[in-house]
Amino acid sequence: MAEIVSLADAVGDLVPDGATVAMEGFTHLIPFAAGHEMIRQQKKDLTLARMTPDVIYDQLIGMGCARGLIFSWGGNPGVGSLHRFRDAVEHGHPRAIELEEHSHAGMATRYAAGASGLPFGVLRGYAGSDLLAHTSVARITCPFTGEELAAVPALRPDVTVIHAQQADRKGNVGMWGISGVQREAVLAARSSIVTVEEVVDELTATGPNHVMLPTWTVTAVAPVPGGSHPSYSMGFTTRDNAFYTEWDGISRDRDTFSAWMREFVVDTSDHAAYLDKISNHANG
Amino acid sequence: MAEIVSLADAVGDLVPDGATVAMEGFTHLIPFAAGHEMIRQQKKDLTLARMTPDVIYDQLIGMGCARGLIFSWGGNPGVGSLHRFRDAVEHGHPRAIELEEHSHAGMATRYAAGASGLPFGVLRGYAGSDLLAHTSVARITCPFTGEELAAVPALRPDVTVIHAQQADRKGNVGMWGISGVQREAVLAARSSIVTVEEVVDELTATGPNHVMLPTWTVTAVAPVPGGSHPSYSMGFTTRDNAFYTEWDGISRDRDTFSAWMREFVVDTSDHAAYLDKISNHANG
Amino acid sequence: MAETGPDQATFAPDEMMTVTAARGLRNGQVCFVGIGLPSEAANLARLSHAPDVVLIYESGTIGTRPEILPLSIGDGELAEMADLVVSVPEVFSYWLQGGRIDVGFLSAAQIDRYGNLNSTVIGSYDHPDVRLPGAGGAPEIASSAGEVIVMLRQNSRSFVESVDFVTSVGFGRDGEGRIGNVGAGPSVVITDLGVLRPDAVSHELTLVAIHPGVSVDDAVTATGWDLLVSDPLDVTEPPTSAELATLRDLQARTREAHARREASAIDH
Amino acid sequence: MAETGPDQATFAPDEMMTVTAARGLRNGQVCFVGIGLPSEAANLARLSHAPDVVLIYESGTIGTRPEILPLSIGDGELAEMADLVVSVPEVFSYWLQGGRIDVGFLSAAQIDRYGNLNSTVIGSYDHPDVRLPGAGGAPEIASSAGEVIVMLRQNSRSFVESVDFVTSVGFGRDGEGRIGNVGAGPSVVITDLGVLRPDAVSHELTLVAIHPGVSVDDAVTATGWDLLVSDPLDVTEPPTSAELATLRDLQARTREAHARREASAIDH
Repeated sequence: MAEIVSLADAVGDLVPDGATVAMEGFTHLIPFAAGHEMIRQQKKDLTLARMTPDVIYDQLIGMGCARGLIFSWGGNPGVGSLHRFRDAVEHGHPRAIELEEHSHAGMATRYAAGASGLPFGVLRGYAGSDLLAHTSVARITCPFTGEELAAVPALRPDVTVIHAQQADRKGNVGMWGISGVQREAVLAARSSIVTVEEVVDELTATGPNHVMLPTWTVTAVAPVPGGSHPSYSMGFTTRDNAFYTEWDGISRDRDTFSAWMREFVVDTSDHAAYLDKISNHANG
Repeated sequence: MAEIVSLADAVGDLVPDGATVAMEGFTHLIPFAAGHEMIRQQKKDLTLARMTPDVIYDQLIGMGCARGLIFSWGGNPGVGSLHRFRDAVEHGHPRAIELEEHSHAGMATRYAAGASGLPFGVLRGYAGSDLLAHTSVARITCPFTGEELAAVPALRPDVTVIHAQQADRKGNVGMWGISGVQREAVLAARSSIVTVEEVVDELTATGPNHVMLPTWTVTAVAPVPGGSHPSYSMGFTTRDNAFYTEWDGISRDRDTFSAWMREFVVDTSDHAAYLDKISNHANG
Repeated sequence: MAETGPDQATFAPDEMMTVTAARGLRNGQVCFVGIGLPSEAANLARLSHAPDVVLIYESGTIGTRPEILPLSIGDGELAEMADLVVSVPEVFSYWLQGGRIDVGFLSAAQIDRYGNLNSTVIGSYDHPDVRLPGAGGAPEIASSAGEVIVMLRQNSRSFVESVDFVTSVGFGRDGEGRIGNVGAGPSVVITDLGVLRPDAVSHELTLVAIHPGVSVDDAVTATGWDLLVSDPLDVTEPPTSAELATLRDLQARTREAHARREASAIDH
Repeated sequence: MAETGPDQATFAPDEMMTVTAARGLRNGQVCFVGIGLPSEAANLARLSHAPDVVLIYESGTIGTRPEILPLSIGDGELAEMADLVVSVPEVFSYWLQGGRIDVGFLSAAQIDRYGNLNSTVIGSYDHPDVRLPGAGGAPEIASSAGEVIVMLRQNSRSFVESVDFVTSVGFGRDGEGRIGNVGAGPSVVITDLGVLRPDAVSHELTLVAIHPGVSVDDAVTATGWDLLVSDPLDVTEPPTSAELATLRDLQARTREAHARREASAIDH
């Protein structure tokens, strides 16, 4: 049964230094507030798993929280590069990070294998790609046809963190819209944190592709309205595309980045304070 | 794009003698009308795939349409034996049938592998079961952990037949409630027939677990109201439990069975006529 | 039948079996349930001491709370009352194989001293005397559920020296056969005569309790192998009047509802 | 830029590229689309000659009909306008790997003469000069789509003798590398200068058409290998006024909508 707790407590209790942390959300429902809280709590040596690192991991990498990155596409969607990610890979700043790089299909298969309790998953992939030589992929032969396919190891994060639209008071989680790989990432993990826009008496299905995670599959639920900003939560917020564009400028320079992180994240007490600051900044 | 056609035409065009036919529906939405039409058209040498053969395959087997059966549980749900299935296996009447027998998990994995375009699927199963020695299962070793698991070959029917609540005029199919393995069975097949309760202008989602098959994944849609009797179509009909109980008596004796099949299926012109007869019988 | 006190009606052996099985479920456990006796026991538990037990049926209905007992594994009631409904491939991959099931309930036509279960054939596989329905979900429940509760009526046809076919593995034909299976296997076998548990070392099923009114001799006679009997041997607590009332109420509600639906099935 | 007639405005090279790519899609085809140029081209096709083209984005949005171009692969617009939305594991397993995609659209930072694509690194993998975003969905689109349409701007940085990293296989470094892949590979490469197709035998990309106003020399100079040029060489039909109007209208609608949403994102 999920406990309903504060985000600070959830991150404090469930994200030890050195953990393998998956924070999923495919453009939609990215759990930014939880990432910021990890930065506030100065988490260290995390191995960060995520199909699309996005700005959330650019921030964690730039703040030196990450030892490793397990991923499949590390760009700023619709804008360009993730400069903190690049700085870490190209120049080891603020520290070198170890990459474990896959294709999207490979990452999805790894999470699905984890959710299925299997040690590996199979896909027709990687053939002819140089990725084969640089990542955890093995060839496997079909015992019936002799075809050679790719095997990828199950991905089982210590903790998976996602953002969703709703939870009820028992901790059942409801979300809708683009659901990415979140369900698999939660089911594959040893523990999970779900930040939600609202806690309600009864879950309501109000959009396409309604997805439900029963309370007994989740460890902690934390109410964090607007917790996906600058990503979005369908039915609650829209994507802050301007922020994604501005991020290019903020993150390009190490000092500008550090100053921004200090002002908006480290020195804000919580996500509500962050949203206030962002809102004042945008209107100012 | 699916064509909207009559059931007689769909079965005539897409179910050749000797085909491997999957008719799915997990207690709910069993495509009985399509099975009856195959009997009316005297289909021969079919290899029938279905997780739970149920009364629908008892009828096809008893009428001599089947050469083989690929399955995982062959009983009359809530009642007991399938007597025509037993007569075929125990006494070769009306003809011997070849069994390819799996567990539910194995069958589900086989369909999912077919839908995924993979030649095989992997599960933790069959270990210690005598099924291993009697069916198409191979052992496969995880290249990362060394664990031994089961591999099952993809199941790719020549044609999959299902029943659903709705289609729209373009042939998009909508269903809800218990959806079993139908989506995988359709996506794994070379062609598909979907009988539906109604054809509507716009699909409406009116129950739990709404599932949608786009028109371009389906070959033929045939409107057949009540087409799942004695199974049911959530929102349209309820399960005819009395019929399932009566079937035990009808099917126990070869002659009683033949007479019933003649009266209710062979000698009725179509499914509407069958339903009329069943209804008169129940009220008479 | 046994008379159990002024407040309690007499009870049938099947009622004692169902009540005993229901007691085996703890509140909050996640339980993979089959139709028939297991479904009755699991729902009795939910309606009495374990309101938060999570019931999963292989039709993909997760966290379901049927008001009446389903007649088939795919009754509409199960879907309507469920927290969520998933596909059959998913219920076996993400939920059962995924290690999310605490307790699996199984029954069978035959069981042997090591808890191996046969629901496939009586006689040989290729030329069976009786062709049974087959495996269904049982082999992987036996493999992946945290533990397995077996329920079946105890007699010389069902409790056999050697099962004709191992459909679902208990501890293997030699008591050492759980390699390749992650769950702990059968933890208890509950019959209409008593309760058996596997020995911690040899895994051989041992009679640990008999139901009120049943003699050890009844149990030994009903068993096709030389039955180990625990000393001391417990006697099962008889059903309480509350347990019996809840069970009988559930059964009556079920009979009524199914009769009502049967009357309306054709006219829909 | 080229003047193409009294009814047509001048057009930019990127517009010529997008229009050419759009024409490559046939009505009713099922198309796996990436963000940026491919998304623009696929939606232009849908809004002009191919109204029944089925667009699938890797975010799991199937049969989507966005009224404006998405800025990210997971814009809400894509979900709201979709026939169905599925999980990311499913879009790659049941839909792409399942063999349901006729055409995959890809772009990249580098391409070589055999259509191999690099979107991973410039320089070495372990010590890159430029770390690019990486593979995303591209390797399996390259593997499983019936055919692949590649769109990228043609210059000496992008059209290279040897890609620094094969992220997504075309025909392999030696032109014979499609073993283990079921799709046919790149059928056409559309650039801002012209159109290239792989030779049927050698699989080497060959310039088969140049856009109006572009010289063969421009294309040869922009290519980092000794470019094969087909003889005779086609000249692409310039965009019609209808194509240009539809494309520019789509772009203007997109700009307006994104500006409106940006203004409201914070206050939501």
